[in-house]
Amino acid sequence: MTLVLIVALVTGAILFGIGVYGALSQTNLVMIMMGVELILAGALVNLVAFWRFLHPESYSGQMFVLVVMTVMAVEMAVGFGVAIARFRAKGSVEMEEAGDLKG
Amino acid sequence: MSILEQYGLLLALVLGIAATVLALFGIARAMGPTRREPGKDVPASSGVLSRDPVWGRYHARYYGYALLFLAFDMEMAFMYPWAVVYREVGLVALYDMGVFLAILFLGLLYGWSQGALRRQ
Amino acid sequence: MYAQAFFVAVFGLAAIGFGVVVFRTSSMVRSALALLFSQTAVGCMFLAMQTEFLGVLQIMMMATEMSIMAIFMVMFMMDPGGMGGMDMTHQKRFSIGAGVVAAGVAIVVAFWADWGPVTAEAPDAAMQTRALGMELLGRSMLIFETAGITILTAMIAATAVAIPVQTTANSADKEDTE
Amino acid sequence: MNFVIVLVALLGSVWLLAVVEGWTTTGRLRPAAPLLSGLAHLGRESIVPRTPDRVFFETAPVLLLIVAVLGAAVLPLAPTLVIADLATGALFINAALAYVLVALIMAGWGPNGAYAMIGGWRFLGQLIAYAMLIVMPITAVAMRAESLVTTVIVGSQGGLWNIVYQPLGFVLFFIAAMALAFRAPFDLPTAPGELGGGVDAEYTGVRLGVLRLARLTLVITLASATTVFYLGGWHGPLLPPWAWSLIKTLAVAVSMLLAGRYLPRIREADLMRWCWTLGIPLALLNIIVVGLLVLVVP
Amino acid sequence: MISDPTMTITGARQRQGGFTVLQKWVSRALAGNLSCLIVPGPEVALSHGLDVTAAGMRITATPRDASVLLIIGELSEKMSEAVAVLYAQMPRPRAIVILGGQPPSTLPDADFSAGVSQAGLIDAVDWLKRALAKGAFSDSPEDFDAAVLHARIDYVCPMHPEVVQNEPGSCPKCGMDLVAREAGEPAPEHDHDHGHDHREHRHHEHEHQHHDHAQQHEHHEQERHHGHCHEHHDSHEHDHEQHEGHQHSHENHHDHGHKHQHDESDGDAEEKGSGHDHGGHDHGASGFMSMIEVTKDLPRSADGLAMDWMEVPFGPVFPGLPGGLKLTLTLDGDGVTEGQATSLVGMINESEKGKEIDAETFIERLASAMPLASVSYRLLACLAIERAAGLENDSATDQARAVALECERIASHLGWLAQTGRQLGFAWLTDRAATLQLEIRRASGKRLLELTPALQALAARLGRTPLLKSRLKGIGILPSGTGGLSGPVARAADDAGDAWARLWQRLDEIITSLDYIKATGEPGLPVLRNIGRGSGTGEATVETPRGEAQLSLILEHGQVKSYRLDTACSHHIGLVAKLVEGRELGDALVAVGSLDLSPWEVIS
Repeated sequence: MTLVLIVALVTGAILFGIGVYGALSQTNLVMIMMGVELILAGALVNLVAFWRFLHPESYSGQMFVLVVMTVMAVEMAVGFGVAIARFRAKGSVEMEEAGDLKG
Repeated sequence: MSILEQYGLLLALVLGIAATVLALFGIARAMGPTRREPGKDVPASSGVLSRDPVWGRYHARYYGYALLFLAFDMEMAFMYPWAVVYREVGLVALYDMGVFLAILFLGLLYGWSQGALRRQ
Repeated sequence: MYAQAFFVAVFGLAAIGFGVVVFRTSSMVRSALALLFSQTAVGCMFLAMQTEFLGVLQIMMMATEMSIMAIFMVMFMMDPGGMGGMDMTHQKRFSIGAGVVAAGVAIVVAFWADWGPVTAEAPDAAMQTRALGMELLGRSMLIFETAGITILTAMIAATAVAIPVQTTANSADKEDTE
Repeated sequence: MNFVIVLVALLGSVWLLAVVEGWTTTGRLRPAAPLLSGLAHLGRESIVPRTPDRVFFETAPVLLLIVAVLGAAVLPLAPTLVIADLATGALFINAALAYVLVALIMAGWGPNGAYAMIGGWRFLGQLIAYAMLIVMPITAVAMRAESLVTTVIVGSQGGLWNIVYQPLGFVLFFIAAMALAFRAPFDLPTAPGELGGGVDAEYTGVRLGVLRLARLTLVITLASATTVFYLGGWHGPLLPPWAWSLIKTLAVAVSMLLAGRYLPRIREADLMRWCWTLGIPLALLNIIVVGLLVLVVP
Repeated sequence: MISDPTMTITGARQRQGGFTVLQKWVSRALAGNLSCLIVPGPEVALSHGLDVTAAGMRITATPRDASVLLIIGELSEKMSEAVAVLYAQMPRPRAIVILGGQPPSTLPDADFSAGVSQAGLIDAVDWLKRALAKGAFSDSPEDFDAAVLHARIDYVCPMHPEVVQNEPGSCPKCGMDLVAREAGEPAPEHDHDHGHDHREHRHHEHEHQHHDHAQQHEHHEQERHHGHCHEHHDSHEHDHEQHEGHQHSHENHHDHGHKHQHDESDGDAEEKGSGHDHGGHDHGASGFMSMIEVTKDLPRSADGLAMDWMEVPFGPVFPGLPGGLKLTLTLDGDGVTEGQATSLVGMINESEKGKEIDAETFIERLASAMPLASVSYRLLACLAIERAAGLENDSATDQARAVALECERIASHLGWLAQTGRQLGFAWLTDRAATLQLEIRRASGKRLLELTPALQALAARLGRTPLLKSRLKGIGILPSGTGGLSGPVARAADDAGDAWARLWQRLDEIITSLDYIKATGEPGLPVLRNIGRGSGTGEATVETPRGEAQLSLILEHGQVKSYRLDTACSHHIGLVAKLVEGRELGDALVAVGSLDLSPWEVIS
């Protein structure tokens, strides 16, 4: 059974890595959010694997997954809100052009 | 039937349909090739040969709804497990969910008042 | 058990594959839908790990959320069709490095850590939903209500930021005058 | 065995629905017409538009068919006659049908044509409108049944069908189901009069055939879901359970088909506004009413 | 079965292998599933009294779903071009049927032609069924090719928009490979060509950026460029999948650039070139492009977002609009920012200089040029000529003619209802109105009055239909002080002036006309009275179903020397731009539809 756990954890880790790459390399706000979504997906895989193979008796693990999903949705809603506002103001959501945000 | 076997069955269903459709495509191909002719593969636009690419930045005018939907949609992640144990727990459950839904509904009302619920 | 590991691995590979496509394709809709299918594959992994409720939920939520992501991509990316083949990345080498390091560390930890005894039998799927419901109304009630507050905050924040103040100019639509 | 029976029942229902559809449009009852029409689709050329997103273009009809059948796979015809009796069946059908949107976005974006693309994005707006009205009434159904298992949900309606128990939920679900099946009057993504076919516009030959099959299957799946959630599924006197399920499913499917004939297409702005400012409050009200009923009536 | 060589349709599908059993079945299925695209439109079929569904064909909305191209009547030159495009987009096997009129020069020979009559239509269907059962597949079908299907290809430099050549090569200024681009239809500087303009604009801005920040960005640029090349190699998956489509586009270029020669080596060379183009037209140039620069000068919508607007044609053969009307809308998402309507079938108001037309011929010509209101224009021509010849009014004839005019008004309004039903996806309305219209065409005089309850029931039913009011109310409100209106549009303007008011105006007029017919008597088709060899000038005005039409002409010795026609639709078509602006796409189309424009009656 440890095999399945390891497989899941490795998958989660790779998804996390891809997400990190995406969040750092993309120049566009919306693309960066996709990276963040992947990072969270990696986290979700790990959480579910931990719950299933280590603590199936305690449902706080599943609850945590629900919270992470909520975070994903909330992040998207706010992120897109900001993207719309920036696009309206500047005509762009490219981070390189967001000099005013860097302070 | 174990739960994993059921998933297997669903997976088999997916693959089966895909295979069936592929077989249909194969039969259709056996009927004959699609002749390449000028103008045939230009997307149909009612008699005008419109060759402009259309993949541009599309203005979705429902983005106000979309933003609220993204957040509001999460509500059902909590509602389904709640619904299953609702009768068991009783009035407390109704109260809990009532508070939760009231909070969400507030957000909806705010969005509504600010004009998110309209075509932008 | 090997079957389970096999399916977890297959869907894991699918998730990774689609995840890679997300940042490799120049078409923005493809990118968004690749993310969608990556998340779907993650949901399928949950199912393979006998976490039915969360798996189905993941499969369902991500379909709509990532589709909405697709439309926002199309709205705000310079060349959503990817017809120009533009490169939209920066600090590529650094990012690859960071990604590899992050994944590597996590993998190393996954292999080296002593995970202790591993449970073979998962709780019954129907039981899981019930237990989650009980958790929701019991111990984690505050978390649940806090999630509600978070969602409320997000709704208010998103609306306040994104929706322009109503003026006569943009309320010319028919439904607003009614 | 169940597998085969359910699929045959599904195909049979689709065939009957196609016959009825032909009857209403041409005025002639021709039982062989759907088969002939399918053969004819095989015989026509399948054109791929130039500079398409080929993957999207090819996948969309297949995906639509797959999700429609997957949705039907968790819906019972009789107490044991179901392909997969999942513990989260009621949620699973939502999950499967959420991919209708994905298929339509693919079909819209794929051909690189204006009508199709507008149609695809329009359907996203349509989903944002109807999605909550599918999800929330099902919650109320699950509250009564204390389960997400579809067979248990049908079992819970032995005494009183949900259409009587929660009529408001039924109305909302029925309307939302029609919107999900994108049949008239909710055919915004394919509207011939507004978009010249919309997402259907670029499909020809065998692909169009698969697409049409998928759309009819989708109607049957949704009708079947309505039956399971609100019309007491297999419950009924005299006839065997599976017969009742099929009869109810077909009746709902035909009524969905006919409703579109007698109504003009809804405006997208109206659809979204009504769903959010009227539909969602009503759905919440439905949940509260059912919540009280469940506690009061044992 | 041995296929009869004479029974092969021109649009047959290429056969693979022998005539297998499956192909035989499929052919039969094809013969049993005729779906037709009607040109100019189903409303013309109805006004000629043709019942296509009863004849055994399904009416389709798009060429993609059609197997039969049904052409009714004469087509103008522009319509012939549109028909060629539609025919090219139909999947094989496809057939052409022409009812009345000459075959358009742009199309191959018709598979079947007959006069405009239901019998002819039924013959055509019979023939098609036999022909498709035997000749749906052919070993060597001929390709369909027409001049309109080719676009001219320009080769432009991605960096220097001013460099435009008609052959591939490299840019004289920077040495980059030129990139293929389809030129706009008539001239290279085609204003409506949004997509291309836009691309050029981008490059231009890009260049701008270079000058401003060249120093800072130089280094970055290099790095990115490398990254990008690499990316491109890896993303070849995309290209492979598109191989088929791509090769075709190459063929297109090829056909055009060189005069239709299929030389293998030449093709190969070209393929490389176009492959490059395909991978990314501005591939080589793309470094850092500022999105701010790109969106800076774009027009903004009311909500302040600058999106790509696209120009989309609706028509000339669009199911939601009368055939021959071409509505070009600039869309911002699914909202209309501007739009204009043109008629491709309208009459031209120039009588040929020095060419006199016989009075009878003139009447026939005018009537056949207006298929949607032929009686009205026949009457108009008769009146004008009779007045020119100095004939006195004859009250009996006048009455009979007036009744005929009212009959046509009812039929025409029903035709509009059917068209509206088609536009709104309201199948019942389309079927009902079309049936009633056909019955009215067949019924004469008092028989027509038997239809009164049915027509009243139709109106009552529309009043009760849910969603219809919300669909039409408030759509297409005329701007205040709009002049030049006539007909139902003008009469409804006193009310709310929206699509809903126009619907009820037309329904009321149907009932009023019925009352008039009831009170008056039998209709008499307008026939020219004996004018001898009269001369003079005459002017007549007739209230056609769509508004006032005015004809003034000069008659010399029984010959029409010159004429001048003025119709309501010529004025109404100018309203389109105002009605669609800022509307949602569906609403804009409803607004245009509610005007009941007959493109035939637009005089240019």
